[in-house]
Amino acid sequence: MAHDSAHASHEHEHPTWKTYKWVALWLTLITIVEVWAYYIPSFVASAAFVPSLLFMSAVKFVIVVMFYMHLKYDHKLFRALFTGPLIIAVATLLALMMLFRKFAD
Amino acid sequence: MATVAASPSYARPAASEKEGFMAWLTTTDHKKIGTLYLHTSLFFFIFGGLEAVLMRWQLMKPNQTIVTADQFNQLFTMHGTTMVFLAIMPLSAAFFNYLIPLQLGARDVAFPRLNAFSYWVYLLGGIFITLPILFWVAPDGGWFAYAPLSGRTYSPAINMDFWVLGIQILGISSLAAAFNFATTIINMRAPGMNLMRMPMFTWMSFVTQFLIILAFPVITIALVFLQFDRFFGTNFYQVSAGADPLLWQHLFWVFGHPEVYILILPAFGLVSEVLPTNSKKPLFGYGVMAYSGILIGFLGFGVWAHHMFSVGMGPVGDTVFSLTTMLIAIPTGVKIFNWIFTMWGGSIRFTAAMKFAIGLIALFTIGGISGITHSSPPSDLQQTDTYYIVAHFHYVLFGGAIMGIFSGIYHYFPKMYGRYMDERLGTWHFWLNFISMNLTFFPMHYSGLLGMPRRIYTYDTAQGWDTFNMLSTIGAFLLMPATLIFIWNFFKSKKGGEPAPANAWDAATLEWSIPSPPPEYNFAKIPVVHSRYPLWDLTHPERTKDVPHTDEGMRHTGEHDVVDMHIETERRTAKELGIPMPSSTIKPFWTALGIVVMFTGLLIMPHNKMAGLVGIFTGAAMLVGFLYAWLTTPLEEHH
Amino acid sequence: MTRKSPPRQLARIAWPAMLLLASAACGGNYPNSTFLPNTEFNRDVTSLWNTMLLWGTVVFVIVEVILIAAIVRYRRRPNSPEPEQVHGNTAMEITWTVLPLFILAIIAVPTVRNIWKYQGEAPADALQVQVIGHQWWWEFRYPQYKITTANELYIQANRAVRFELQTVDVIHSFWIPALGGKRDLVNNRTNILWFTPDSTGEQGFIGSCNEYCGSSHANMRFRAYTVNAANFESWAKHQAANAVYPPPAPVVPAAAAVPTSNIGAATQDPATVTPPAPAAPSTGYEFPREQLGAHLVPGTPLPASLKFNEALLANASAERGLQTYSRSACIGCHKIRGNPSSMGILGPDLTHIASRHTIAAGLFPNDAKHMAYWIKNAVTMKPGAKMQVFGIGEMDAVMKRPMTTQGGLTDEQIADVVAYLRTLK
Amino acid sequence: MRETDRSGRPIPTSVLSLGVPPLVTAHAHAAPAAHSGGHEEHHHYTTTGLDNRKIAIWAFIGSECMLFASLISTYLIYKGRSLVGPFPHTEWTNPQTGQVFKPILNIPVTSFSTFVLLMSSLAMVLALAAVQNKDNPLPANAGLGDRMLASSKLWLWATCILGAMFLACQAYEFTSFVHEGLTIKTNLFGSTFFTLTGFHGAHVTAGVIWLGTLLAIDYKRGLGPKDALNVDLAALYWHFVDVIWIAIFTLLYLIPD
Ligand code: HEA
Ligand code: HEA
Ligand code: HEC
Ligand code: CUA
Ligand SMILES: [Cu+2]
Repeated sequence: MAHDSAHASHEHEHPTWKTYKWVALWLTLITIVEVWAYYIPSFVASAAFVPSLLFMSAVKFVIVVMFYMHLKYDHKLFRALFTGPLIIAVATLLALMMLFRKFAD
Repeated sequence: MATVAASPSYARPAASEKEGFMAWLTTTDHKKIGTLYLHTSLFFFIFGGLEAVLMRWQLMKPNQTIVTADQFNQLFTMHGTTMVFLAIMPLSAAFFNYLIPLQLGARDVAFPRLNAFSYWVYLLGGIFITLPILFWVAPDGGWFAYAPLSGRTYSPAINMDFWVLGIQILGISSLAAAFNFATTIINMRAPGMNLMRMPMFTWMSFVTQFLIILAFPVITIALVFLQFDRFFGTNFYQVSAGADPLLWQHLFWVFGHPEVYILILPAFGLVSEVLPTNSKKPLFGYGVMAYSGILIGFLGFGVWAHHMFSVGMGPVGDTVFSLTTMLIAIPTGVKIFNWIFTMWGGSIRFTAAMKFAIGLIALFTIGGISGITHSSPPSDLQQTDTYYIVAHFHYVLFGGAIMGIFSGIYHYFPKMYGRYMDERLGTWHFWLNFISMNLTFFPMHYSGLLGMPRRIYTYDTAQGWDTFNMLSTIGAFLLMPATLIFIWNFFKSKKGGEPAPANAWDAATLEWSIPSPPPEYNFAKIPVVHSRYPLWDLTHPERTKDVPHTDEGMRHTGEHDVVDMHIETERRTAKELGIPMPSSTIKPFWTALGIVVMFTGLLIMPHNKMAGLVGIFTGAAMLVGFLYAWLTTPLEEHH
Repeated sequence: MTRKSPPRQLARIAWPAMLLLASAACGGNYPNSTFLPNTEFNRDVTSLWNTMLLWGTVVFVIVEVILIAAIVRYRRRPNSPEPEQVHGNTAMEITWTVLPLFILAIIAVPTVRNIWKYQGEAPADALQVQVIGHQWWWEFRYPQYKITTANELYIQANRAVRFELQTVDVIHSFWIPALGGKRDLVNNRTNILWFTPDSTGEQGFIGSCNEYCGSSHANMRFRAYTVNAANFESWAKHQAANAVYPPPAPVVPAAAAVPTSNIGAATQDPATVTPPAPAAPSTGYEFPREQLGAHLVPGTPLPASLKFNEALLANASAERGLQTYSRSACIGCHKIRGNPSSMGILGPDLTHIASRHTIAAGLFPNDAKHMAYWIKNAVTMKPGAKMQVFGIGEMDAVMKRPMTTQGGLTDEQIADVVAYLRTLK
Repeated sequence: MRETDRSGRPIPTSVLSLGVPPLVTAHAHAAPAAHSGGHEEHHHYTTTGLDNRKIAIWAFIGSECMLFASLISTYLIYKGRSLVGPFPHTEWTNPQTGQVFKPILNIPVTSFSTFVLLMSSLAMVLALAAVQNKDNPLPANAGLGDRMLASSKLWLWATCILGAMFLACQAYEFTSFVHEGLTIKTNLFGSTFFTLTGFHGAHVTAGVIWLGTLLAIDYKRGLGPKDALNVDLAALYWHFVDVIWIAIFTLLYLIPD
């Protein structure tokens, strides 16, 4: 994760407005970049398009979960309760994509 | 230990408030709910069994006409559906309910009213999906309801509507229960009971809850698609719109394979309690037993397409799913051997429960090995959708799950009713069951490998299958008296069985440290647990001297009613002791009924739009209203 | 618990019974066995199976032997000592983790090899057959020979056959147990299955539908005949030709050149149908009736409720039958090449119906009697059958009323139609 | 936050599995209200020291991961397989009528609604912080910003309104699609699109109603630190729904066939 260290307050307490504000800013920025990318036909046509979009959305996903859902600060039990199922869900999704030959082309 | 009279002297406080029927309808006591689950699911087991017997009768000889083709198709659909969703899963749930809090040292589950709700949804959903067979309008698409046959185009009648909606109703029940038990196990263990001290049944149930939590959403979505297709004209499985029917198959089996482990793991847990107790030895390799359960559950999500080797997945898919499937033999084998070596060197007492547990080891192994033979796709192409598969899954389901559950019933009956079941009848039940079970299902290996397809209501003469079918049918007929012996024993022993003491089998875990049947609050004082075998710590300290002991538990509590591990003899009522118990309430029942009324409304919609809408809105209103009332009422009355 | 339990007597009977069962499986006549060495596929699978059976038996024996040993040795006796408390044994547990791994590897290697072997391309000169599944019958097309037929499959001994599997309604599954593995017929997909019946000689086999597909899933059978090259060519040539009524004189030289696509518009007045020339050769190879094994002769009983005056069959007129047939709804569902009015595609192609040994997907023998009953009330003969009921007075499942003279047929008329169909060799 | 009250054991949240969350979750919060009236809270022992309900909601969220994975998988599997238009990202001419259908997805509107939903998460997290800090007195020199941050009502309102705006955008989107000739029955795209986004929309609706009940309690008697757990449950649910949208937005809207 490239940016969490920059903005996360590393005190052991809860994050505050300062953190939340930065997270919101990043979410907005990434969304803008994503939509922007969508409107650059040459980029859309390039091989980098899909991976970079997936990466950006993964970053957004992770920071919301870590900061807004407090998974970074909360009991580690919750991390297990969330990441376990998430991993199985994503693995199932990828396996289904392969079975339906979605990566063939 | 002194023998305690069967009827404990403590009064039943609930009885004074609400009598008889109403007491059951409004209960939030996990033990009563467990009892309800047990009776209901035994009823459905017999119902599903009778459906099977009817099928076997039809197949006794070639070209018979005991039932018609359409009736037969309803029979096997409902037999599979009933056994899976209405018999074995809820039989397991009966034990989840009854045992998990007792094994954990808790006074109830995490969410007692949700627990009642789960049961009522199950009961009403079970009735919803079972009633139509009495009128021969039952679902007829097979228990896995492959599209497009299950869609409106090819199944225009109401039959499959019952299935699509019914399974969704039952899914609500399973999911609600799973969140409840997962939370209970995570959060309601007695002080000192860390994960590696949980009884093995609770461990396997824990894994099962996660399988339910992760598998049921998938079938829910698959069913929602089918429901939308059937009722609202969407295209998910509409082949004329370009849909791919394999979508249903994949979604179904992503659920379906974990589902078979949902069926077997609780049974594995039960025999893991029965075997050590009756061998006077701790479970061999406890840690590995727990981990192998987790591993079975985890791998169970990566093998689903082994049910689809004949659909033309291509060699890569076949290879991957074949290999992952084979891997499951390893954790399962570990369990088998660890059970045997639990007995090895022990002092084995052959109670009926023990016989059934040993029966599980013996028979499940056969089913497991045949499972391995169809994990090999080239070989499976000669086996899939034949009676060889039917043989496989009855060996694991009947030989595994049902045997394990019978074992559990004999074992825990004294805890539930304060009386032993009749051992002699139990022995008869076991042997008759064991033999006729093999007589029923062993020949199916042959008829399958000799080319007999499954789900056929009739077959022609001279195909080479006659002998085997005759034998299977005789076996199925013999299973009726076997089961009747059990039923007779069950009800007879409830009334007049030999009284059982609290610790009926000299066992090691918490549930045996309290009176039988347990008082409403289970534990007057919550015990602090120091080792994996808390009761043996007291009764047989020499057996537990090698297990690690700590008293970390005490540090965190500070609750007034927590005391060191002890044998509970308290006989006063909760009221007298000032223990807050969840009050009984009928709201979960009405809420559950609301859901079923809603689905019934949807069922009627295509036939009578007005009536359908009335049903949907009435149901929704009931749901909202009673849920609101439920949630705004505190759980406990304050004494 | 030392008292001898009576049920154990039962167990003593059980084991011999098992053995008996096992020996029964070795003797006996099992025409649909999946282990018949008729194709390379079956032989490979059999050897794979034998490996698995061997190792499965090893595992089974190990498990049951230790289990029984434990039960026998460690049963509690009045003076049993308190057992030694063992909580586990890492070395042993590693052993029974690793040993199965080896066994699985032994199974996995031939498994993977065979997966790839049988999903490769079929030989280029393979006989191509398009298999089309219908609720509840099979359509077979031979694009190389321009043949369409139903429920009876002719393939060549010693020549690879490659099936293209498709369905028009729901999923079915195509299987000839004695020849090779099954494959599903999945909508919007085409599956391929191929094998070479290299050691069958001339034989008939049973095929079945193995994916549950509705009411008559059990009645969706077919026959497969492996025949030698010359016989196959003769059969194929005959099947490719139009069928005509009245049958042409035996020696008609120009027969080979029969064009198959000259049926023309179906709008011709059925009453004036005249058999178009040139005619087909009246004889083609047919799998000899005498060579049909017992398992190939349908034994489905006639439904007791269905009555037909069988005496009428003796002096029915094929001539009249042609007229009746061509004026009835039959033509909307069935195709008879050579009868320009009969252009339907919902039902099996009847061009050479009389050259088949069974009707209704293997349910009944193809004789005048069964055909008459079939036409009178197909739904009673075969649950859910998608063919209309014709017998006057018979309940029509779709219209939910008894058939009337409006579209219905009398027994006489049915007998005539049968007589006509019987000529379509 | 760990100090939250551990008393109430009724679990409204897990009933979410009913698939009719809006009706169900709505009243989750009246229970504690009734509870605190009596002011006789028992502190039940729990193994982890955490509240049962928080564990249950995380388990529920895990379950929801599989639910949405199934929906999203289906959408992706059927992507580009519709036999007839309209299509999401490409133009389609009806061969029979010659009518031309533009690519149907409206990226600007959806980008806006995505932004709205993201901001609602910010508001949600601030609402929770405000509830948790209710008892900490504001410093004497607190400016407008600090006072705003301390207002749970403000942020709950903000979350609700942003959520409602998202739903409004979705309603607009759905109606305009139907107008342009795409219904749930039209093609595979229509079926998968409406079902997936509809499921998500139903979740948002449930969340808005849930938050509405919190707001009602806030007006009735004020939400304080002892209610933090209840707000936390709603917040977790809300953020999860947001996170799912992040995935949907990229996979459905931004990545063309
Ligand atoms: C309780 C339920 C249950 C359980 C536990 C299992 C366990 C297994 N099942 Fe079974 N299965 C079903 C219920 C179950 N199954 C049902 C209901 C169906 C049919 C569904 C339908 O179509 O209607 C089915 C169908 C089914 C199929 C699809 C067949 C087809 O339709 O073509 C396959 C294919 O691979 C399979 C494989 C396995 C395997 C490999 C295991 C393994 O988990 C077994 C592992 C156990 C052992 C192997 C024995 C113990 C191990 C040892 C002693 C160690 C040493 C062993 C070796 C080295 C081999 N099963
Ligand atoms: C846990 C699951 C379970 C259990 C326990 C059973 C138990 C039995 N099953 Fe099961 N079976 C399935 C799960 C199960 N089955 C599934 C999932 C399918 C696939 C369905 C599908 O293809 O869609 C299937 C399919 C199936 C078929 C194949 C149908 C077909 O493909 O055409 C057959 C055929 O013989 C069969 C037979 C039996 C028999 C004889 C029993 C016996 O063991 C039953 C024993 C029980 C009894 C005999 C009841 C006792 C009755 C009494 C005591 C009478 C009491 C009387 C009064 C009160 C008046 N089953
Ligand atoms: C509604 C469509 C329909 C009509 C009309 C119809 N058939 Fe059929 N027919 C079918 C179908 C479908 C089958 C295959 C049924 C099966 O095997 O399940 C069939 C099968 C047959 C068969 C057996 C073919 C075989 O190879 O198995 C014969 C013979 C036959 N029909 C004759 C007739 C005659 C004669 C008539 C008119 C009197 C007629 N059919 C009218 C649909 C129709
Ligand atoms: Cu066709 Cu079964
Ligand atoms: Cu499986």
